[in-house]
Amino acid sequence: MFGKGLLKGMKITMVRFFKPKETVQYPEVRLPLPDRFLGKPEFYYDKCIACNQCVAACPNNVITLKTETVEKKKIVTQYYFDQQYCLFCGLCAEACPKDALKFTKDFELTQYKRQDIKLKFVNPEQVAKKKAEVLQAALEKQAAQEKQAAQEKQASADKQIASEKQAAGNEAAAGVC
Amino acid sequence: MLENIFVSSLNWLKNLMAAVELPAPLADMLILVIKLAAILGFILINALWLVYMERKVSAFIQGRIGPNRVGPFGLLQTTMDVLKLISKEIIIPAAADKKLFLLAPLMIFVPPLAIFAIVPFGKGMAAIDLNLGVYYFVAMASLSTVIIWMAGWSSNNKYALLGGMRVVAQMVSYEMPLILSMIGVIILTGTLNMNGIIQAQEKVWFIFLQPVAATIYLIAALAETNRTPFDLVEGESEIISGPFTEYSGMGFAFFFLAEYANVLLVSVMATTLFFGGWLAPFGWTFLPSWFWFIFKVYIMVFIFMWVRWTFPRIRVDQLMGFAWKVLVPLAIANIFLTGLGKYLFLS
Amino acid sequence: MAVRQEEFVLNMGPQHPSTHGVFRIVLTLDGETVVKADPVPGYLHRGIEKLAEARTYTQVIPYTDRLDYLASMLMNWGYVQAVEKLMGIEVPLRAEYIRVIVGELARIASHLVATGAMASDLGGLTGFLYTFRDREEILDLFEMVCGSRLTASYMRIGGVAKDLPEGFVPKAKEFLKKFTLSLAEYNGLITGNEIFQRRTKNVGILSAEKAVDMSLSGPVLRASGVGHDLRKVRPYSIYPQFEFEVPLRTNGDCFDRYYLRVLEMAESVKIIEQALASLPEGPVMAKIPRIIKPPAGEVYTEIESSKGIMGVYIVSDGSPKPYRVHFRRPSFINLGYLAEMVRGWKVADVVAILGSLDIVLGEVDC
Amino acid sequence: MDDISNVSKITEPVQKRILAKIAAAHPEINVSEAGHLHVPVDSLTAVMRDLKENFGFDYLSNVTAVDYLEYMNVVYDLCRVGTPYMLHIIVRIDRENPVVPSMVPLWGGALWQEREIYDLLGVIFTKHPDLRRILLDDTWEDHPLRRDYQWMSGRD
Repeated sequence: MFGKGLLKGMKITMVRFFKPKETVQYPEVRLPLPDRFLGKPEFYYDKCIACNQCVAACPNNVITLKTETVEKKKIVTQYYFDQQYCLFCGLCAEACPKDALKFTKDFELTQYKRQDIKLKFVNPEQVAKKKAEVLQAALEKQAAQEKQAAQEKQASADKQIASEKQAAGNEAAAGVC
Repeated sequence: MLENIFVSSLNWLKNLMAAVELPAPLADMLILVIKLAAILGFILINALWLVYMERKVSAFIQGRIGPNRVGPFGLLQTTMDVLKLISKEIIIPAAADKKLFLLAPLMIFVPPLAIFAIVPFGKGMAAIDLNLGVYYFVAMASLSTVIIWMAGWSSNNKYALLGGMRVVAQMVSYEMPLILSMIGVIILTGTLNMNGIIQAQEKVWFIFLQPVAATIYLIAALAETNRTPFDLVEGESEIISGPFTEYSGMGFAFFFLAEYANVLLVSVMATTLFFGGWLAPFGWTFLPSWFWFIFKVYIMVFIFMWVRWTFPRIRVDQLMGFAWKVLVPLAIANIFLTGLGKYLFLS
Repeated sequence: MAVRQEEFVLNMGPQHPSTHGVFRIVLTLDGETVVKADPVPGYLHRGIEKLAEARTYTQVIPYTDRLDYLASMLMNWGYVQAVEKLMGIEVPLRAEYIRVIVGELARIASHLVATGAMASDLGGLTGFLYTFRDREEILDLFEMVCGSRLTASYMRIGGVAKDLPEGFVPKAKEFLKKFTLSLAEYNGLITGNEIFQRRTKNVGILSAEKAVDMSLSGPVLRASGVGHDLRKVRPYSIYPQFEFEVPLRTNGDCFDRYYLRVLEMAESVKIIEQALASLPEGPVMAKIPRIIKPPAGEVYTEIESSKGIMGVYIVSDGSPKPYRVHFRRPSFINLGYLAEMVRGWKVADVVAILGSLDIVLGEVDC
Repeated sequence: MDDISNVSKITEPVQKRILAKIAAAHPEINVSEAGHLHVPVDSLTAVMRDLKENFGFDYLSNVTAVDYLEYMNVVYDLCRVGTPYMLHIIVRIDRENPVVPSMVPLWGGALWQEREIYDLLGVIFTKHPDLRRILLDDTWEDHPLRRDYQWMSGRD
């Protein structure tokens, strides 16, 4: 009969009419996200050793990393993550040897102002604190070195005195016999 | 008491005017204006409500929830939409035919409102009890073809032109089965008066006497109101939204609401002709007659919506072929059989 | 007074509800019938082949997702398989199984979009909503596996990025069970619907010789009776281990191209079930050097993506960056025949034919 | 991975036999050790017609081109529908006036692929029914996929 398919279609829609609905009321109800979700990136300043692996791994050169060498030790002074070019493929997080870069589950990345899109992970206080730490560590090391050098000098000086005395002793002995 | 709450309040008003010795013609005119204003209010509120109902029904069929944010259960959604559309700028395409372009949305409401004047909402509740009821309905219903075609032509857009040509082809070719299926009913009742038709269905509704005419009527009604599976005029996925492509703001809102007024109109006619108008089924007269009328109308509207969200769209040439090769011959055969049946039954 | 007749030119696109993306067809119409059609792609051309020349082999992977973004896993697979063949790397068995599972899920997701879009192009919006509701579950599985729903970038040269999370297999099994019920629902709502059949049967007929001559591929080719499915004809990866048939239809009209995809979804479910059942343990990544430098030379390999034959041609000059990468994109080549195919049909049929070809503009414009 | 190897165990020798037969039939083709057929430009149409009619390679799967700065290669991949055998044909052409006979008379599938190569690499295909740009804007001069293409690159 011509209408058989039509009626079957209407039966299906009517059955679906009474079934529970699929929509999730988004702002109030949030679906749980899997832990591998690639949302907003997150940067752990102290873990980063400025090895530029992430900068090289990214296809769209999204990350710009600026460093400053203080006492022969590189300090990250600037870490920009330009989110608008990011493909969220996770290659940078995979390339980082120290897991300093992670993708969180936050997916609401919209901003009111365009410049907020470009994430600036490193703020000056962190840099200053790190620099101070490094200087401090350098100073301590220096102090330790001096102390150690002083001890060595001391030790060598004693040894020297001892050897002079001993040499003087030998002369005396040689002279006597 | 609930039964003729409207009729008695009208009589109370008449006596009041008589008491104030208003001259008779002025009083009658005033009564008529009040009646029509009440009907106008009924239709506009219904149009708003139907938009909300359609969005909810389509959502439930598609496994969604539908509007539920604006107002309690989303009831104010349509009013807010209309307010938003009022605030939108009316853009008139550069080379458009300005007068026709602006006239079309205004006139789209005229045919449905005109027809509602003769609709018997309840016992004795027809604004104008015209004894040419059905004839008047068919005459006014064919007007909306010209108005939509006017919108399509004047907006100087190729998609609108295509849509306009489609509306002419579709509405004209589906008027024939619409009228022929009504003739089947008229033969039984012998009168064109709407109340007369309803009285004739006292014992048995015409849906049982004229099942073929009822199906033809419903299919032709679907096509008259440009709803799926015949919504070629506004075929979104083919010609964007046909004649209404260039309209923005209130222009689009009028066309949108007029479509629902037409749906209401067509289901009102279906109820009057085939489902016994305001007659209570199985004689349950404890509920007022106008309640039964609105209840049946809304069942019809729900079926229209249910059909819309299940079927895809038919193609233009199939549409024409279906009308002229299937519906019209069927309707004529039905008339012949009804005539024969009446002659045999009477003699 | 002779009535002056005139054909008029209608721009269908680039912004049109049913061109499946940014795609324009310049139609010369006589009334509603198409006299001449001139498709104009190129609005989404990002120059992926030029970009690939300035990136290392691993960095190209996220770009391949953007080719056919509805089945990004299959695009990764095509590219990665070409580099592996160039370097002669053997992928561990578990990685191959994961690739088949994830690839077939991507095929189902892509066919769901094709079915839903076809139904909505012909007016049946409800069909669109139902297919997308089921596709959501597949996207959730992808999200579990690789972190993003659409652009997976999950496969790496030599295997896959990470192993399957533990909740994946039970959830996938549960999806497959529920999916067979929804397949019946689509057949009831869309396939069985007489109006849908009237709109698609005997529309846009494609003969077998013409299909082979125009190098069409995928469901478009198999709907005209040519049984050329690379998973069976030129088996790659571990497809020979699974039993599944290649559905075939013969009269090559819109309905067959649409219905073939529904049948293929059922076959993909079978493959995934078998793959999940015999998923072996073991590493998911072969031992590859940190910096990938394939030997100088060129390679051309093909896989069966959801839209057709997806070929990848790589020329390497020994440096870590490919010298030239060319993608043989099935949607682009399937579109080559659209101009003749829509000639003589109505505007409404152009929409049906385009829907049945199931093109994705990311792949057409590359 | 035993299955793939035993499948390829069957197809490998047949593939070699086909290559040998073709090499015998057309002395001007030299087959590289990787199994690619290097065909000179002027005998391209004759070889391709022969491959299509006599050797049954009725499916032109892929047409592309590569710019090697001193010369250009146009690459064709043919296959027999329903069988795993593929031919990889390389044609070397001069870079200054890159002209190659079009394959559209033999396989309609080359229609858009050759237009894309013309558009991006500037290879002119003689007797192509309508050779014009397909992806880029018609007013675009120069061909981006050439190695020496200068462009104002935003971020690279």
